[in-house]
Amino acid sequence: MATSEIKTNDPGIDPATGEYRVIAPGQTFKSVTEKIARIVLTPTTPLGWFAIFGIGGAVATMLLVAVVWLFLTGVGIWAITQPVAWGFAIINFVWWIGIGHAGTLISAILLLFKQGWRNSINRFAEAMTIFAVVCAGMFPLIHVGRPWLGYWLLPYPNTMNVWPQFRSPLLWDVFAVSTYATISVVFWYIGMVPDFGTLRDRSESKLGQYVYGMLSMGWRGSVRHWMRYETASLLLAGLATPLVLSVHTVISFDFAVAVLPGWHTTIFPPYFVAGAIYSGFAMVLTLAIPLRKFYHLEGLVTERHIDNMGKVMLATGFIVAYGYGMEAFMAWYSASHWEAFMFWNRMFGPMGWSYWVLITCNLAIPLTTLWSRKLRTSISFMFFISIVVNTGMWFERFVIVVTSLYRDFLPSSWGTYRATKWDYMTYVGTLGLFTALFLLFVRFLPMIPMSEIRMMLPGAKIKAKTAAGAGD
Amino acid sequence: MAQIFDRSSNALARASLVLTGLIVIALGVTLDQLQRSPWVTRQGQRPDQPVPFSHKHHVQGLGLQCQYCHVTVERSSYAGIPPTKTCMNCHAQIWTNAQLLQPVRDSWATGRSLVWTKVHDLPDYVYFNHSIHVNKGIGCASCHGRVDQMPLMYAQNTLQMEWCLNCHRNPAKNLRPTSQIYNMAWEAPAESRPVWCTAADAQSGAPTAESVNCVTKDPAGAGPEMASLDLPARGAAKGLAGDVAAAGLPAMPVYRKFTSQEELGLFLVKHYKIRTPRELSSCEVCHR
Amino acid sequence: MPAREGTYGLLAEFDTPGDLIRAAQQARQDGWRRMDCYTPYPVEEAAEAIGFHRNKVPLVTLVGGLMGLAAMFSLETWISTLAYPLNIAGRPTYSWPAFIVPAYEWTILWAGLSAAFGMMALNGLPSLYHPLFNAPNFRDGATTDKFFLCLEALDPKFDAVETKAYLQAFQPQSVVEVEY
Amino acid sequence: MSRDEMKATTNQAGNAVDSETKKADQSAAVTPLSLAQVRAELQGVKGKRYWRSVDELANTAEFQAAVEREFPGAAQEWVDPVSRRGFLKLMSASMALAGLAGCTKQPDEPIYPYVKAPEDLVLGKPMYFATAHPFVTGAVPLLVKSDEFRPIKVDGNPDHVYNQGSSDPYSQGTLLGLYDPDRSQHVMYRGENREWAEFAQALQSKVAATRDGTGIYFLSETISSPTLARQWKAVQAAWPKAKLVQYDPAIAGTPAEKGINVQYALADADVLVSLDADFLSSAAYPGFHRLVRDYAERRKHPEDGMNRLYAVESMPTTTGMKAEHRLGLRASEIPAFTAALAQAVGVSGVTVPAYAWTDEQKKYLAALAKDLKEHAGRSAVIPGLYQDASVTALALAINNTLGNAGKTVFASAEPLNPLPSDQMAEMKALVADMNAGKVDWLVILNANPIYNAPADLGFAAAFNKVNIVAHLNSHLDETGQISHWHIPAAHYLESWSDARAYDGTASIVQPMIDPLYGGRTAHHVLQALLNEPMLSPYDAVRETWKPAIKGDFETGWRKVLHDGWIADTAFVRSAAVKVDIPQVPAPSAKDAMEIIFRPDPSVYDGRWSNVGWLQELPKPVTNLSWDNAAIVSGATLTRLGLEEDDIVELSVGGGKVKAPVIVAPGHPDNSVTVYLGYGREFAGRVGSGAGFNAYLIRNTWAPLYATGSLKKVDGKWGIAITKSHYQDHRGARFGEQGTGNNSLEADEALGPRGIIRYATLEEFKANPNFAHEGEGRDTPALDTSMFPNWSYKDNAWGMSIDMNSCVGCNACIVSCYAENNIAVVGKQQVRIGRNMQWLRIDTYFEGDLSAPRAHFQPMACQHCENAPCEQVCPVGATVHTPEGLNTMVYNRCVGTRYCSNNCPYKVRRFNFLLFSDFETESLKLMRNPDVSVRSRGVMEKCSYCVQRISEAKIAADKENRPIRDGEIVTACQQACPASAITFGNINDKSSRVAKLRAKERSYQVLADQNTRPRTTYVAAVLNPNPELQQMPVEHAPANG
Repeated sequence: MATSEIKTNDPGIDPATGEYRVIAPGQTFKSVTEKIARIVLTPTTPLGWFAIFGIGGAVATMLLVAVVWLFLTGVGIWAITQPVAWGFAIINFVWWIGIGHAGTLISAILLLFKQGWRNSINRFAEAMTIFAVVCAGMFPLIHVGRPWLGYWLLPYPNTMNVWPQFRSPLLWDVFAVSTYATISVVFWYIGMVPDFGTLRDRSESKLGQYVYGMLSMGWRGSVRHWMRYETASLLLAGLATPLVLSVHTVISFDFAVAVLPGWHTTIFPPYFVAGAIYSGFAMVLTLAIPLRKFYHLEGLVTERHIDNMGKVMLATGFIVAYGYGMEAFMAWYSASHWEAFMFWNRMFGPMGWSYWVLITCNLAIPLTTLWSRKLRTSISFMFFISIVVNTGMWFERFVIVVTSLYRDFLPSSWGTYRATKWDYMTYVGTLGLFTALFLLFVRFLPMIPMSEIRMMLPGAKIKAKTAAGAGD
Repeated sequence: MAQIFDRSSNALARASLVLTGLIVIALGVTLDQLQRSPWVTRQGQRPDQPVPFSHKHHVQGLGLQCQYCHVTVERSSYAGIPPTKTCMNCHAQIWTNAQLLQPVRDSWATGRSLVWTKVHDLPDYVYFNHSIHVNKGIGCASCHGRVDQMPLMYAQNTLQMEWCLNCHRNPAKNLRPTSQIYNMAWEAPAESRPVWCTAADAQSGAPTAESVNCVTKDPAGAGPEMASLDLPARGAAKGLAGDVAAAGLPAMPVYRKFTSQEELGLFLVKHYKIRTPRELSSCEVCHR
Repeated sequence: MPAREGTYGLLAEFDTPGDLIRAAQQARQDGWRRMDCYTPYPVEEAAEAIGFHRNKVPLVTLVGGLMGLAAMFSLETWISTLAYPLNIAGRPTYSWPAFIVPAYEWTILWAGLSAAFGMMALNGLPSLYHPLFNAPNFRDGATTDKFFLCLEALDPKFDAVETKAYLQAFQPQSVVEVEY
Repeated sequence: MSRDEMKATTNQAGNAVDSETKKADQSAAVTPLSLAQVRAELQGVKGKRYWRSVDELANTAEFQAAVEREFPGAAQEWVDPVSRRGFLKLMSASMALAGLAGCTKQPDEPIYPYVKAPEDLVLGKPMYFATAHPFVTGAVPLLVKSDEFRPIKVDGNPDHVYNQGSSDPYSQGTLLGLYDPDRSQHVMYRGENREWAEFAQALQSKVAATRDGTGIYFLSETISSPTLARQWKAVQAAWPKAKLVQYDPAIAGTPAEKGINVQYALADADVLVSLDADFLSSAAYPGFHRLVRDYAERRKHPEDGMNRLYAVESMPTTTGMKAEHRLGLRASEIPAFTAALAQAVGVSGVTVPAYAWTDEQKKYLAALAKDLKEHAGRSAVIPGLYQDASVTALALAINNTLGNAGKTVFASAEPLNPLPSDQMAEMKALVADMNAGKVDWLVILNANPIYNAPADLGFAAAFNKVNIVAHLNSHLDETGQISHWHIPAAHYLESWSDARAYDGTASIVQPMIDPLYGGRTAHHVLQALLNEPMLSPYDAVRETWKPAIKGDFETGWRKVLHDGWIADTAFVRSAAVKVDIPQVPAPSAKDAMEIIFRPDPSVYDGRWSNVGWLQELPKPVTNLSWDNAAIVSGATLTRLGLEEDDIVELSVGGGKVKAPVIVAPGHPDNSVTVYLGYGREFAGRVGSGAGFNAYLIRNTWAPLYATGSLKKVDGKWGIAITKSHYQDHRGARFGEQGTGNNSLEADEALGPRGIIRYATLEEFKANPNFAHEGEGRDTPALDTSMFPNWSYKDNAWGMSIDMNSCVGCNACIVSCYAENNIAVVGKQQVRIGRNMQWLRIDTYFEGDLSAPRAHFQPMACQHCENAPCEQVCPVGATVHTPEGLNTMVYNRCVGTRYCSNNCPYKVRRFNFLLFSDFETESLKLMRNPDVSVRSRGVMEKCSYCVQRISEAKIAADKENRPIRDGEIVTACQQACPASAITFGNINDKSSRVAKLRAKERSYQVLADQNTRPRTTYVAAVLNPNPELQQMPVEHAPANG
């Protein structure tokens, strides 16, 4: 879509090349390099950074306290009970993983589709992925009754001659999430290698040169290297795409494979993936908007980026809406009493409120407003929307996990679920952890891929030929 | 601008990459070995005991029967640790003032137990039953080793789950005639030492052994010497005394000759009605 | 690598990719083989100019992926049917549909790792020390905004004086001699 | 502490939500106890001394206060036995983590062999001894399983003609009572440790000094032991002026105190009428075991006819809920109703008080009378224990008139308890004497009057006027706290005695274990005053029965001990005696608020307050656990503008007490039921502070029911109800028209979900296959799966539960507790739904909640062949065995809880915290050695008693034979008085369970999920009287 339907007198068009302009004019190789490298190499750290990092760190410490107490006393400190044996832990797990997905999507899928505009945001989108996976991956480990035996989920030769049980979706999770984490980290690191080279060469301090030199592995920009590098990136992107789709599919299996009405649904895989991207882009916005302001990167992360992300959210939002619709439809069409009751209870049962929160945040507000380009390009509004959608997506998981469990097959064992302070501490704690990690990232790593930005500058044009996008 | 790194750094960098890989592998291998090591399993270790009791001396030297001390081995899940009384049966007369036996005499005098340290210690969630093993043709030595050659008791085997399964998945390779259960020196049949067995039609309700009878001398020869005669016939051990009874049957039954453990094992599996490996390796067999 | 002495090659610095490519093409036509271009971002034309077209990374990746697939699927099958067959929920021991998922994940995992490490290996990274870094102007520009062409001493046509003149002909910003 | 303070705290006793009072209350309750115990228990305790002392420390007020300063949130948790160990839990949790560091290496384990091994002991093989549980409504003959001479399981004596192996929650619970760590452990005089001999000395010299026993009073629980009675008579002879007062709050003022012993042969009765007689729910009703068995017998084969039960009752009980036709009346209306009934069936000389019966009630009466007359001689009218004396008399009269006497109803010549008396009158007299200063020595035998004496007597005040009070009881209870002498009583499993079952058959109570804390019995006390003071209870008991045992005494005695009873000692049963009908009291005004007192179905009169199993047991019908409550009808609740869990103040006469209010469907309006036995302050770590003390409003002038008042006070109580039948779960059923006042659960369960299936006798005859027709009742064919079916070769274990027989008495649950080492989790955990019972009795209230019919469904692991739980376990901790057990491997479980989520029956239980008690020494003795004690973070569930299966398999394999049908009996099956549970091999077509499964009536719960449960249920068949409108609407297909 990048080079197609050129409209003249569109401010978004670069008259020189007739390309959609995703970077403000007047940037040169040196200027962008300067701008981005300075953030990392400057010896002075802005006070604001310390402020936010302090808050994030404090909240993360709360997480630490919660987890220590958890290990000492047991998962009973949470609200989980009979019949709702899964609670916040799993909700947060799914939520965080979902958020991670947008990062991979931006860096991989948009790379495959040669979406040039991705370049400015893909690096910290990927970072977001990794930190989200860190937060997510924590939950399955700590939510089990005997965390110190977690390694039993790995197939390793042991003196008991017993092995994991490969029919269990939880075991699939183990492989999906670990693969996802590994590939994301590799992809992220490989992407940064040339920039490390730049930082090595621009760093004044001996330590900086030394560290970035190590990280860059002696990158020197040989075109041979570049070609292999590009192939590898493309392949990784090509692999990450099915991966990211599979990961949330597998996570949706945790529910879809169960017999529980409200879980046992074939619509889950697509609907989970779409939901993941939906919330992921929301999170990217939540991060990008303050960042570009704070580091004056408006020239690199332009309104056009925000606008595009708005469009993606609109699209995925509608897929999600379709998912909700199908659930309701099937509840009626299946003529199964289990489904019908489950859905009635989901909407009007004692916990019906959560369903309506979800509908409001995920459908009512965003899907009505995101149509307008004016709103899509209004920074403050998009920030607001991103928060709303993230809330909505959290509640989606709450609805799926809790309202399906608390009233299932045998009415005699119907129960309820009331979160404890420990539940909240653990959840909020991960937000703090995420923030802290992310701030470390923006301080010490190039948050925007310089080499890829360079390719988009006018200077990179050789004669009439273009080197638009990252791919070619 | 000059080099940051010295020439050697390239080699160093690559080496360290390889090394990291190797270390990870080595670590894995070490842990895998560690979990099987005596440090964890206590295999072969001789804990300090109040009295340096020698099975070698009592079994090999004096020819005491296993059940003289471990009386309930055929009836109960526990083989039974002998009460001080059992020691005093003899040691009231002999070695009455041996220093080594002071703790025994103290225990006898004070009525306080001798506190031994468990050598074959299974986790609490494992429910092992001696009687069924002994009644179905697993000899003491199969698990405990040549106790008659152990001056101080130690665990011959790891007693880890994989070790148990090893046999539960293929009992045939360890089965022996019930008449040979307590025979420490029993060795699998071979050309040099064949075994002759006969199986009457198993009468339901009767102990396994009564339907099967095995001898180590050719029964065709002059009057088969029953292997079971090696044992003192004791009413208590019905299952084993059974052999004698079976031998006393009027019509001399047909004996089959075995020269290898495989054949014998399969024969015994059939006639002792040993459950299938699938059943024997089912979780609830040992864990409740 | 064994410490070499003498000249590694001659390094010409250009301001635009265009100049670099022209020079590189010319040099190749003139029969230069041991040469390389250094750019702050991938410039495919430059690669073509010095005759670098295909690379082995895809093959490595494919092989890696297939290995992952085979490894995990066979592991699952072995565990469930041979190692410790158990009746799980009345399902058959060989529940292949369930085995697909982990096998799929491992395919991707192994392929991804092969791609990344394969690329590094083929590029001969890490090489923290490289003669080019001795060139005073190289690190200043190669990773920022300058484009370099290096004709290496190992090339039979190389001659310290003539080659320098040859490069000057392309009007580079500068031509410097690079020591090992 | 003085009485006044105790009263002060009592008023808020058990208000768990209000942590402040709780704290005061708790500390008050515990401090003296623990001080005594720390000293006592730390003596001669081997090992773990430190932990023990910490455990004790945890009971002291100071420590609790400290903790509450630390974590205010924990304050209310502090009343929980589990949370009480919170500190230790932390410790062991950190150990667990430390253990992780230590890898899988386990510490050295010592062996303590015997010095001289007992002759008959085979380690690892349990032994069984016959004895009896002496109980005020008749002893329960027992067969006790003993491991290394430690009793570890109590069950009915299978050979005994009375209970034929069945038991009840009380008897099952007594096992934990024996090992209760809070039992008093030392003879004490004014708080100082003394020896028994000193007490005996003091008593003897005192009595001797009086010459004729003047001023010597004995206050005892109802004496049920013939030997004790004999000993008392001897004492009386020796010291004529000594007085004996018997007081048992649960039977004081009822016919039982007079020992009235009417026996029923329900097996021969077609029509049963219960006049407020709750004979199906607990051993509190005399003859419970026998009655339930005979009742159930006549319901197992509807095809060959079945009985019909009418219940007229003043509060919803399992009896009423099982009845074909139930009529809820206020307690005071029942005598009048009975009179009316008597008149209707033609009893002469009955004066019926005038009363405005509603049409429904009139209709019911007419139909009932008609039905009775039609079944003259084949019916039985059973009077309530907690009803006016006239009801008992009238019931007898009705039975006489109908000619049931001698056919289905028999009166025995002898009284059940050897020393019948009017307990309320005796208590009055005693208190009078105490106030008059006539009482010099008061010897209290196994009674706790300070706690449970009638409120109007002012017993506590009189108490201080007594010169010396000696108190013999198992705990240092409310009375013990302020008595001068305290003697720890031996448990019945620790001592020799004797008792009579309800049919009169005498059993010898023989000790299973030496007294853990050197306890004594009433036998010792009385014997101390006789010629041979040192004569042991053993000899005393032998002496009593010398005449009864024929032939050589020693041989006979051995036989008696072996069998568990003395042959031919049953009471002589005569056709019913002539009765003279007393004045029938008129009902109280319709708008008067009646308060009904009943002993608690779990802790009875409070004697089992400290038995965690019984405290946690959901009470029948209400499913309330850990508390008693003011139980009212929904209408009354609304009328008073209350909500469930609100706190109300009940007042009768001068007494007042605060109680939580809950609704029991079907409770009569303007009437409140309160259970006795709660609000203990010195019960121990479990019982102290649970519930409220209803004795404070119970008076001598109205011990059974009284008119009082009820008013709302502020606050919520925080009750723990294990099932969700609350107001907020009622309402119109989704998608259909509902009355708005029926239970959504029941509408779902009986309707489209097909969980409960039943039909009337006519419908059943018309369509025997009713259980498999209609919505939600189809069972998928075996070939529905895309996978081949797993085949089960020789053994395939299965269970069948007869819904028609189950009376929901809870015996199975307590039995399961004991057999499977199930943990008690405490009130706070139950409140959030974490109770660990493997077996629960689901109760569904069908139809209008003001007059419902309840269905009781025992629900445990169904051992599905396609078990959803197994497939989702990532580590294979729950798998299927070749015999079709769904087995749970605790030591493999990592605790993902996915299995629980995926279990359609929600029968899995998870150790969210460290629920099992690994610290308390005495409890370790009680544990079943064949079952792992589950630690924190592990899932558990019903295993079909796999340990018993394995035992039987080994025995069978050794003998080289198949397992016989009935050789394996699960714990629940063993306890069930209705023998509603059958277990066995479903592959063996001749086995009882296979036959039951083959019945058309048997169905699988949630069969449409294709889980293929191994547990099947036999659908109930009801036998309603066509003349009475079928209430409530039937759900059988015949009715659409």
